[in-house]
Amino acid sequence: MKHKVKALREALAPLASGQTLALGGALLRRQPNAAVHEIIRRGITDLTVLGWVATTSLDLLCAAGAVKRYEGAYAGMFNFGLAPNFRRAVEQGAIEVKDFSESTMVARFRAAASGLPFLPTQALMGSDVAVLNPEQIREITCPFTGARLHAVPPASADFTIIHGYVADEFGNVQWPIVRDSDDIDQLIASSAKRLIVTVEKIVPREQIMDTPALTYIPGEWVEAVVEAPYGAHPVSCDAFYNEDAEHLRNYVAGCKTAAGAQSYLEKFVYGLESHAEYCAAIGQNYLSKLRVEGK
Amino acid sequence: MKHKVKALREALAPLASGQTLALGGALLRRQPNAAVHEIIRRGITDLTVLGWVATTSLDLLCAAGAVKRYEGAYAGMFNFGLAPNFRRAVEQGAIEVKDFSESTMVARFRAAASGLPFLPTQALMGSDVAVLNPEQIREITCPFTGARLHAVPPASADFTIIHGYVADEFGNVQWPIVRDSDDIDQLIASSAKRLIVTVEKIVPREQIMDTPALTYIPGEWVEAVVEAPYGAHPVSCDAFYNEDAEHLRNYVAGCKTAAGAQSYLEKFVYGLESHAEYCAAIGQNYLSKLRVEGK
Amino acid sequence: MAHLDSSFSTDELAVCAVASKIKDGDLSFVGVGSTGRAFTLAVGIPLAATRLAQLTHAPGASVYWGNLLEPDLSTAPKDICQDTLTRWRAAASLADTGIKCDMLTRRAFDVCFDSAAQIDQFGNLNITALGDYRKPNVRLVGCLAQTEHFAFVPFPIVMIDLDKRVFVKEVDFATSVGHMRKGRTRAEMNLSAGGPQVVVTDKAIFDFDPASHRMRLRSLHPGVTLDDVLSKMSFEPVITENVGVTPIPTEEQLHLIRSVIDPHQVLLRKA
Amino acid sequence: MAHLDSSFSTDELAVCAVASKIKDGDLSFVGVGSTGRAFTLAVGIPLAATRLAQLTHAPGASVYWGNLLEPDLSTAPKDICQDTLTRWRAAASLADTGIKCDMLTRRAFDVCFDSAAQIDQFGNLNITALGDYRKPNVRLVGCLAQTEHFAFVPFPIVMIDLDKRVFVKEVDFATSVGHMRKGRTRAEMNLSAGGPQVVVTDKAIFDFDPASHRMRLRSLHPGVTLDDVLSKMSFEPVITENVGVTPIPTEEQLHLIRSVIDPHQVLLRKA
Repeated sequence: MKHKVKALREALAPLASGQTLALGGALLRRQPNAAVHEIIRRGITDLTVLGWVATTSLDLLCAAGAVKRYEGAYAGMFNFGLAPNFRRAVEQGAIEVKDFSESTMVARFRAAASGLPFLPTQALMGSDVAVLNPEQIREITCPFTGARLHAVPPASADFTIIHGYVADEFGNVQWPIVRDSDDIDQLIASSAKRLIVTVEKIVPREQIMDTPALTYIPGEWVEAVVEAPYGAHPVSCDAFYNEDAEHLRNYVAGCKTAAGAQSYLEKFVYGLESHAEYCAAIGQNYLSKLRVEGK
Repeated sequence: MKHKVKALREALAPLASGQTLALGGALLRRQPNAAVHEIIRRGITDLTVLGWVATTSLDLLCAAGAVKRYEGAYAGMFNFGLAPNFRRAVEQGAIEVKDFSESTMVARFRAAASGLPFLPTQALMGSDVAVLNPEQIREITCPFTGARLHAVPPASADFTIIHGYVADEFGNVQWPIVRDSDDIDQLIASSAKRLIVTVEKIVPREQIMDTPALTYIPGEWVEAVVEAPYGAHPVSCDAFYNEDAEHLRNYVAGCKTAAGAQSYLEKFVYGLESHAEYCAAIGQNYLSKLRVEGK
Repeated sequence: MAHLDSSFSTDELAVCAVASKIKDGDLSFVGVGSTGRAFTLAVGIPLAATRLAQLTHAPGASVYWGNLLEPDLSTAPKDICQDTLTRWRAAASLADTGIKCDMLTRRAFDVCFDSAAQIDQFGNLNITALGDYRKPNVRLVGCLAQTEHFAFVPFPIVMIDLDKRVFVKEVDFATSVGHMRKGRTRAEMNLSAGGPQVVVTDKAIFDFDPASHRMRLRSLHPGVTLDDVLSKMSFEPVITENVGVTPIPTEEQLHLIRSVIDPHQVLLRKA
Repeated sequence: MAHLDSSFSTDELAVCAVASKIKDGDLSFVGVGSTGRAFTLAVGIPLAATRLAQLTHAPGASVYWGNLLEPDLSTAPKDICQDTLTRWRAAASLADTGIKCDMLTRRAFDVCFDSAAQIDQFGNLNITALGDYRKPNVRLVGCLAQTEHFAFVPFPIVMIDLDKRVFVKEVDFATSVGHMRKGRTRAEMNLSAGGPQVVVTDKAIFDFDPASHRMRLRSLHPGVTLDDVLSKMSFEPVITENVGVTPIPTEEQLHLIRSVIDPHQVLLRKA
């Protein structure tokens, strides 16, 4: 039980180039984009990114040339198309991809969360996912039935970043009762060695303690918690604000070329000092129109 | 999406002697005692019981001579002592026990829930739990690290019985926001082949649909749902009523002998036709004093 | 809207064809879809078809859509933005997607829907990469749960528009395994029963020939010729004597689709 | 209550001894306990000691008690019935105990507390069965998470009253593995660092000798003789020259225990 509120820059200071970074969020929900902006400003490179169904967070890191390897179940922009910067980098051979299906990525995070060196799976039998990745997908035999299975290794990250809803200053993160639960953020958090959580709002400890069953990431798992309102923009934080469709459309269109991606980064990342400046650049009035609370 | 409300007798009709039965609940919370009474009245025998941290439900079945084998992480009466009927039967050699630790019992239910023939564990290294159970605990080697681990098989039950809080008539079971979460009922439910859920109250579907994130057992997993108020008595259903300390003390004292256990069963099980009669025998006024709602 | 036209769209035909495959009590896996046409194929038609089945022959059919289990399909959606999904009423929205993955791998689903960038004659699907996997011509999205769909769901329904670049002899990358891959059968790859059962396209419907494991033409949509179909495929499907015509929607089905299920044309978007 | 007696109970001595082992930031696993004396040993003393540590040298120490992570220990409990636990304020009450098991197996705990029916000279614990496992003289409760405690927690603290039938040469059944079993060391059994570090009894405190892996006497409680201790053990512990006396509680510690931490005597019950 320690006070864990930090500024974004301070919280991310220990992250270094060449490390493995796990990212929470799913499709257009709760991608930790504010943290990703800061990582890009820091000039971090050569990251191995462990994702789930990643969109903007991964693609922004790819735009900045920060990624050398991606492992996850999806990389795209959901209903806005393919991930332009990820795609270009992979097609140019600049990023190595190790694909996993959803249940096997879950198995990998579960292995990390439970301290196991592998978990078995039957999902990849015959698939090129397994055929082309002997490094991480190996055949084993069930000692009870003799069945053939694959083993997959833990998704072990040096750092893990999640964008959550609200937390107290000790890092206990809660979800609202009505939310979109289509993610594995709790599992990713539980697999973390060093976990940084950005949240929409820091709330009083009293509020957290009254409903402990709504805490999905306990402060005990958290190294630092950062207040970052609109920290998922341009994607949504369900129950707080919607995805910014206009911004996402412009992003995908602009990032069709490397030059377009660079001007996006200049405008929204390199040219700004902080997440507060980012929100100001997007426009508080504009952002407030995305809000859905109290609906 | 099917109407799944049944009477207790009807819901349990398919259960037969010799089958494997998994029981939800943990210590003095939500043991499915109403269903267990009905199983005893049916004269079922030779059950293999898969439990978690079982108290009354298991011990009542043992009193009735219904159990031939128990597998779980605990069998006792929590702060009321050892489980008298379980203990006597095991000491007489009438029940075979296969002990598992908590994380390995979790692994076994997870294996069943995810359709896997085994899951690995490092919890049992050197323990007599493993040494004395070569049938179910076998050494394997991690194909990545070469580490030695054990494999444990799925906790596969023919029938599974859980006592929950509230459900709609389609079997969607919800928990209250403030509750005691120290159990694995959701996991046990997800591992079930045929799942019977008793609940304190059937509530309107509208209420369930407004807060889908509070549903912990979806109707899709459920074969039948039974309204059984006080269905966990004499243990508690947290947020609804407390454990009945007086009844539990008398039970443990009375069951010190086989004859005492038989008179308990005569009085509270064999001599009664239904759960409604059980509640009447305990006394509605007496039961209402155990309630904690609205506190 | 109240005045029905006896003509119908290809998507409406597909809705009825898919609905006829859904049995009472079936639980179907529906993804959250993607952009444009892919959304219609992967989400719109499956949801409309399930609702049509519920309203006709299969009242107990349901879907797991995104992480909504048994979403209320009786209210027609007006849009598909995040907040609409967040507040969609449902029987359950379980704590994380891992629980849904467990349901997949323990074979708790009856039906699933899949679309892809490539499908080959044996029903292998590719949503991962076109060309050389390590340096692809087109990098696609990855796997999602489509690998699990073909490994663990007994009745996968594939929804793809016919196209020579899509219906290929052999997929560049097998994200999901069909009935044969590189000369090996499912059993030889340690896969049990499953794999794609039906392929619903904009021109015809296919299934798979048990003997050869190859895609087999079952019916041509009304007005479509065999040549139309073959000209849009890079392999020749098995063609038997009993190729029929895909049944056309009834007036009642069209009424339900247009007036009850999707009055705002969110599920079936106008071309 | 305000007037302090300079005398103290053995339980109060144990609370202070345990508190001195808890470091700032430590997360301790506390079970939900059992009946009577076992509750005091497994729950009462550990909770009181953690709270004492919080109030003195370790403000960032916390416990995972039952399924309550960081329960508010600042309110002294008046009873321990279910509803008291249900409504106990806490930082988190995660969805199921499996998440806590994962925390155990990934070594997320620093300290844990264990009691048992038997402990042997190498620190093996038995809470499963006395006599022959297959037809025991006394069938006990099973394993709970005590097997995990000794496998994965770096600093397990054992709380047991000294008794010849409890401190045995070799446990009948090793539920939890200590520092050596049947001649094999932890490393030879593929166990990493861990196992019991301290044994706190009503007469003396022990640790384990790294060379011989055997229990070693560290201190005698005030007024207790070596013979008192040895007469209550079925094996002889390692006895070195520097056996001390267990430090007695300070006035401040006694004040905190009696007036702040446990004024209703729920954690430390009167004998």
